[in-house]
Amino acid sequence: MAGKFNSNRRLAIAEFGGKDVDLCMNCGTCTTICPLSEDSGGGFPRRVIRLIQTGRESKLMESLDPWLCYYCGDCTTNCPRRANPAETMMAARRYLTARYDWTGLAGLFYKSALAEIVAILAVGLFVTLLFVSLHGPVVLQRVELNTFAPVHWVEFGDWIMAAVLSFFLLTNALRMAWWVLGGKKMLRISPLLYLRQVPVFFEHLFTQKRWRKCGSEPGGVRWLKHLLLVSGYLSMLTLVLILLRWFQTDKIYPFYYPQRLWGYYATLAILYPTADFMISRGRKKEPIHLFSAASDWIFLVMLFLTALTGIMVNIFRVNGLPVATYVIYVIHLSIAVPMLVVEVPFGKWSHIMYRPLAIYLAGVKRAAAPAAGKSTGQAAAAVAA
Amino acid sequence: MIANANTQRHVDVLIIGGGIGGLQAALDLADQGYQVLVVERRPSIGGRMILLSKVFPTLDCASCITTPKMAAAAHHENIELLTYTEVNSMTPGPDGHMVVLTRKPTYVNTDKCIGCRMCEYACATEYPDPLEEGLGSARAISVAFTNAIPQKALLNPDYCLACGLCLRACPTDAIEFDQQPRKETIRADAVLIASGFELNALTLKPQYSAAQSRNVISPLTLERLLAPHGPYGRVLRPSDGKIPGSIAFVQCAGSRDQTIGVPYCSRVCCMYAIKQAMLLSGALPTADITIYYMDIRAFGKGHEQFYQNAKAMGINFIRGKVSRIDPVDHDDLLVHVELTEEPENFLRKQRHDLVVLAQGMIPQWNPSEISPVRLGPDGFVVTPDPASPCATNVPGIFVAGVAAGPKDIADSIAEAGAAAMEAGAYLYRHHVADMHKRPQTVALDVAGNRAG
Amino acid sequence: MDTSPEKISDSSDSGKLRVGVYICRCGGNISDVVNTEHVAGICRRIPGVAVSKVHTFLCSDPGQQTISDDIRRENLDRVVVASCSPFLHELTFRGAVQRGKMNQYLYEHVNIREQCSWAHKHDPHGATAKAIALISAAVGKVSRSVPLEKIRLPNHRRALVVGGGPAGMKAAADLAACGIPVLLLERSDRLGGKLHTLNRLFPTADAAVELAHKLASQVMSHPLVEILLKSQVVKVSGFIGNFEVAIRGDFGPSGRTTDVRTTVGVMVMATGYRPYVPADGEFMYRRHPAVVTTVDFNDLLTRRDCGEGTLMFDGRPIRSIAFIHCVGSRQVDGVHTPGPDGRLHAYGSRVCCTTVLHQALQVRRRFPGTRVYDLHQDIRTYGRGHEEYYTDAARAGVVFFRYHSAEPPRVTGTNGAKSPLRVSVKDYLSWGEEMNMEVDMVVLAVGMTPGPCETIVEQLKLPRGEDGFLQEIHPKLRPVEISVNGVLLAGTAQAPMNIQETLAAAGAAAVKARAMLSKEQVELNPYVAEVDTRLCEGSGACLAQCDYAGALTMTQTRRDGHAVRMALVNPGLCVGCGACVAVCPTRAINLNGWRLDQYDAMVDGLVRDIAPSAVN
Amino acid sequence: MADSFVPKILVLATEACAYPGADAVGKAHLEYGANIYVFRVPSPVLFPEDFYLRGYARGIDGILIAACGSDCPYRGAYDRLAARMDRLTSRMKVGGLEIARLRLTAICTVCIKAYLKEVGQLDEALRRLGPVNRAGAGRLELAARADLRPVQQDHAAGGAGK
Repeated sequence: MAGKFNSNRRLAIAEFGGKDVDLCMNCGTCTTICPLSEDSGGGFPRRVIRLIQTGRESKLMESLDPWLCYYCGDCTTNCPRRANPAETMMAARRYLTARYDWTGLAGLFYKSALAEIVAILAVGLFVTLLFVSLHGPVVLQRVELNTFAPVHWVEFGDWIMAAVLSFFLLTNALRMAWWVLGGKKMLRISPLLYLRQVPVFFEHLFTQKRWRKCGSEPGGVRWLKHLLLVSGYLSMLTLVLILLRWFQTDKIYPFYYPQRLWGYYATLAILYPTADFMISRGRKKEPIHLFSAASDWIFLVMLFLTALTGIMVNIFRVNGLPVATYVIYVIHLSIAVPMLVVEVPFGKWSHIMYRPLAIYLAGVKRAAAPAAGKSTGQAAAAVAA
Repeated sequence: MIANANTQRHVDVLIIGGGIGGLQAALDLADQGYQVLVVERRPSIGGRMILLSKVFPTLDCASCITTPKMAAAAHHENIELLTYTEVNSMTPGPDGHMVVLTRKPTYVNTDKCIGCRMCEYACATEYPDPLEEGLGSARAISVAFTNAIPQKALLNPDYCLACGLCLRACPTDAIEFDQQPRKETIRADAVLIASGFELNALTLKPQYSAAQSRNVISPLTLERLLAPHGPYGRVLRPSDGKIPGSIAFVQCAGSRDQTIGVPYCSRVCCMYAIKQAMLLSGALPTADITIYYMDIRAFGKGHEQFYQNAKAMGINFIRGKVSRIDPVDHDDLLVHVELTEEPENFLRKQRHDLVVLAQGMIPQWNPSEISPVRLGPDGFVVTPDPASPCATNVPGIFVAGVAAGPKDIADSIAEAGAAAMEAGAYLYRHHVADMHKRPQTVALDVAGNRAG
Repeated sequence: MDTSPEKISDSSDSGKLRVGVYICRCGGNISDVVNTEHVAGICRRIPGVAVSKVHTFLCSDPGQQTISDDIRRENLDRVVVASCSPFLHELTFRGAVQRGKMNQYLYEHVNIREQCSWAHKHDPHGATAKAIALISAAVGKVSRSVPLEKIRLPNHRRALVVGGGPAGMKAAADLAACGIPVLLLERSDRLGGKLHTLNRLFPTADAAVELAHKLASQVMSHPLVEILLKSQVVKVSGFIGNFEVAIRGDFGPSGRTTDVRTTVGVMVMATGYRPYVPADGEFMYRRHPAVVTTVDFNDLLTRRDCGEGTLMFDGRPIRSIAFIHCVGSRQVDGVHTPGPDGRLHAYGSRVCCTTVLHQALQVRRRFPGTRVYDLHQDIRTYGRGHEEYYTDAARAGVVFFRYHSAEPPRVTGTNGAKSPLRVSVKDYLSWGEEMNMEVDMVVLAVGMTPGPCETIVEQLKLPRGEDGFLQEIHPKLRPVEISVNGVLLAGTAQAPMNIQETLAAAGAAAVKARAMLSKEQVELNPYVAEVDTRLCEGSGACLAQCDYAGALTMTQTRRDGHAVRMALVNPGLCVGCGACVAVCPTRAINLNGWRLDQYDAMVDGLVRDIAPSAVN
Repeated sequence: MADSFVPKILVLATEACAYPGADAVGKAHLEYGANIYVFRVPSPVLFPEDFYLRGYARGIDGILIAACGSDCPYRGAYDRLAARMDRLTSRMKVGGLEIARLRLTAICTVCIKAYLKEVGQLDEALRRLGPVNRAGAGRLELAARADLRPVQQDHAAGGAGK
């Protein structure tokens, strides 16, 4: 029961951006100023910080708290020692992402921006080369994208990519669940309990609704922006993974046609928030924007460029510029694919799954052990609210 | 108008501040035979201490132990007191320090006033008494407080209606409506800064809602509530006069907090909170009293025992820094705190009737604006020589008490003595030694070998 | 006219006295309620009253002049003024009386403003009657007053400073700087005291040795300071201005141990502190070589062989250190066992928190590979610049654990594991969980215990507090004075404190010493006990009541040719509380200025029926 | 009869605390009976038991000892005073003198309310009791005075025996 302090090892949280964690004097200001902590059982940020300070990795691995924080920065604003608890929580998420990931790539990318960039470039180059060598006939009279890149081939690639992504994501998610639910103990939990909590996962995946309570800014503007981004992102995923055949056509529909409208919406819903976030990070006005790791920038830039090149494909296509369309299409995929392959399972994008999953697991855990609902430092309270 | 050189007065030491530190230094210097002038900006000497209820850890009545010091200073043949006087400038020169003072008009001729308070009783205008932290009221013309020194009336022009009632009441015709501020230049061989502290604003942290609730109070307000001669004569909370059943002390509310620019420890708050909690539990035996703290800094002599006694009395000590205080219905307050030592149920929103914020100590006066005296980044005067803990960077200017960093009364008193010693040695070295006062060296009657 | 005070005090017949009574109107403050003219009229009837006058402002110059003039003109030998509170003008009128060439102690002050006219505004008759009664009482008292003089004792204008540490050196340097000869005594063979055991001083990081040298050179270079090393007080007696001291030491031309005697006017106790020595086995102290105190550790950090880059101790690299706070401080009954002196160290030692953080920070900065754990109860970095050590130590990666006094950390051996020691603590920052850490070294933050000064304490009966440190008169307002007049406390002899505080306390002690030595004679207020040698029967009852050692003694003397035992007051030591007065069977002992027969006379004066029941 | 009786009350007020406390009442212009007389004393510890009894014998109806309590500037004085009061009250009890005529309290320099309460309560009690039995008090005074002698041996043995 007693947590063993590992005196021979310190958690390498600093490598993930948690540079000020040692400064914390455990006063508890952050925990009580946090708008979400209470609903989540109150374990963060202070208790997460304490686990890190005392190097208790297993307890940290067990903890869902880092995922329940949406980084409003109120704790950092109020910290009397400027120990930057919000950034520590961010670093904890990066750390956990790295630990969930069995490939070790996530950790590598977080610790080394260079590695991440190299990986992105490599995948991008691979995609480019793939197109250079395998593209279809180049029709120059008019834009025939489906001839240059036949939709069923692209779709096939999509599916392969989706399968690979899902494999990594799901195995990592399983590892997360394994730690959080106490290893083999997770097997003893009734499948019914797992099933019953599934709606919670999707609810939070789509709405991120807990975030609305986060932060002192009025009306949850950041939450709205983030929601916009998520909707854009999910729209785009739906369009390219499920509806690609409908989406990637050579026929130019009228402006009001749903296919075009949805595409424009998705593009804008990605471009506006990412641009906004980049500007904020550049300005460094709010505490949450003071500390931007390379991974934060890469993620934003990639997403922005994906959307930008996507819309450019559409613009060139609509205006009947075949070569430009084909070239930008290749560029688009050379950005989008590495973004998906590198960022979704191993990078910042993974939080889109870990967050709702954490809430889901918290629900499962609580349902499985109602008596342990108040267990130490754990976010097993009513998060489904 | 600045007086010219031939109207200058000369004193050996000019002491800025007539609080307990300044008075102690004045007494120590005067006992050595030096002529001392004490300049105090308030209407009475006695500083903060005279307004306290009791002092830790002896629980002595503050007034009872301060009054004799005040009286001793007032009656000392070598001490002159200038109350209600501000210091305008302080210039070191070859003949000592030129200190320009402004004597603020009291509108009462202090030579004629006999402190009988006839004017005060006749006066028809009242205003919130700043010495009672605004809880009581003062007349527009009044003697500052019961045991003020000097016992002279003072007219507050902001509230005076010039109705003339006091003029008629005064038996000595002491009231002079046409008084003007007077400048005076003092040539002092040495200057001793004992300008003390003030507390940073109660509303400094908006999270603590002091602007919204009258029941979020300053510790000095609580001192007045606890004092036997306080505004209500008993402990009532300001908003509605209810007897508080539950009182919270929020420690480090203005100290050890980088977000408000006071990273240092104010040093006395732990002890006075414990003292006030003890006094409260005496005054309100059924009240629930909680002290929210990060570290209890009971470091001085007898302090630890005092702390342990308070714990034994049933005062709750909760480790955790209060992050927010929200006003709730019935003028109560909700204190948000993490019980950092508790494994379970550690998030607390505790309802209290009254909350006392341990405000931080900041310097009351900034001498660097009018003199070459250097301050540290914390705003307190710097003492660069470790061998002379009271000497500033300017030869002949010394510092004592909170002007050189937060301190309790005992430490201020000790430092006042040390500053008086250093000032005395300075004067001896620079002036007295040249004159006739050099004492006869007493022949040593021990055959000793000189070390070194 | 024979009005010699001795005669008067002997006789209850006050008919020969000429008392002047002066009643102040205080511009209406008194006369609006009290019928002052009537009072003056009635007072003339009091036996012994020669003059009874009313004045509008007695405190004014003309008012005071009236009194001075009357003393001469009317041959007054006692004066009573009825006016405001004595705290305002008692000294004023004493001055006026003195100017009339009368002994100032033959004056009596009656308060008929604060305690009469102002308190009985709606009862003028009652107030008037009360004023008469109070004046009558005062006339009764003053009739039995005798002229007093300030007590003047010979003053040996030289100070003895006991202890050559920072406090002693500072006090000696300050006194010498003001022209006071000083005898500075040090037990060891060099000045500097504990400064030699310190490394860098917080918060300025000045080198302690430099400060030691600076202070030492101040005292050594000063012609008024006589320094005696390897010497100590073996016998001391006397009182302010007149302490007889016997000093034993290795001095003099022969270099052999010699005793010398000398007399000093004041004594400054700068006897310092001793670091707490942990008991054998306390946190494995003396059971394992790598368990050391902060004193030892400080020593280690100053040694050249402590390593570069890696901290070395006993030839082994030290990769982790646990600092344990409050060793020998804040001890709790039932958890800790009292030390050899039978005392539990319940007090906090004030400086150890910052000391630990100071050392921890040095370790982290000089040896970044060494991990540091800090086990505390509260972090008490109270002083200016101290909190920064806490913050900086945290920033430098020191890991903090918080324990409760009832559950102190435990240190055990690890039997050959990589690190030799294991520290276990119930950590309240981790919600009470047990934490174990394996470390190469444990540093115990030892507190302060009182320094050696037994001889002087016993012989002068200096009071000690519960903590064993010398007990000041008042911890707030008189922190450097002790109840034995003429003895002063400098530095850690009084309580734990850091260097700056020590130097400040030493300065404060020095300034008091200088004031005491500033005059050719020690002047004391005359309000001390005095024995009437004709009445004392030597019962000794008074002695048992006296709490001030040496103030009262029994002596053998001769009276009327017989050997008798008699009480003797030492005015240099008596504080004038009067506890002795109450028990004397013959009323032989009395407090000057406040004698019992005077109080009896006041009671008689109060009940004297001179005022008609109705006035006006 | 009892209504017209005005007791004479003596307050022995310490110079350091209670006397300025009584002053503070006047400065605040709060009123109390003019039958209350204050004597300034360094410390009431100096009064023997017979002093109080003599006062009663001379017609003082009640005595309030307004001391400094724990703020007493003299070491041990307050404890000695309290012990003496115990002995005095038992002497009064035995001798049939109402112990309500004697009160011991601590008054600080600003304890206005406490002062008014103490003198008020004593005044009220004395008005109920009526004038003091002067003759009885006189007998007790003589007894107390005489008792100082045997006590003397104890002290001599205990205090100065060696």
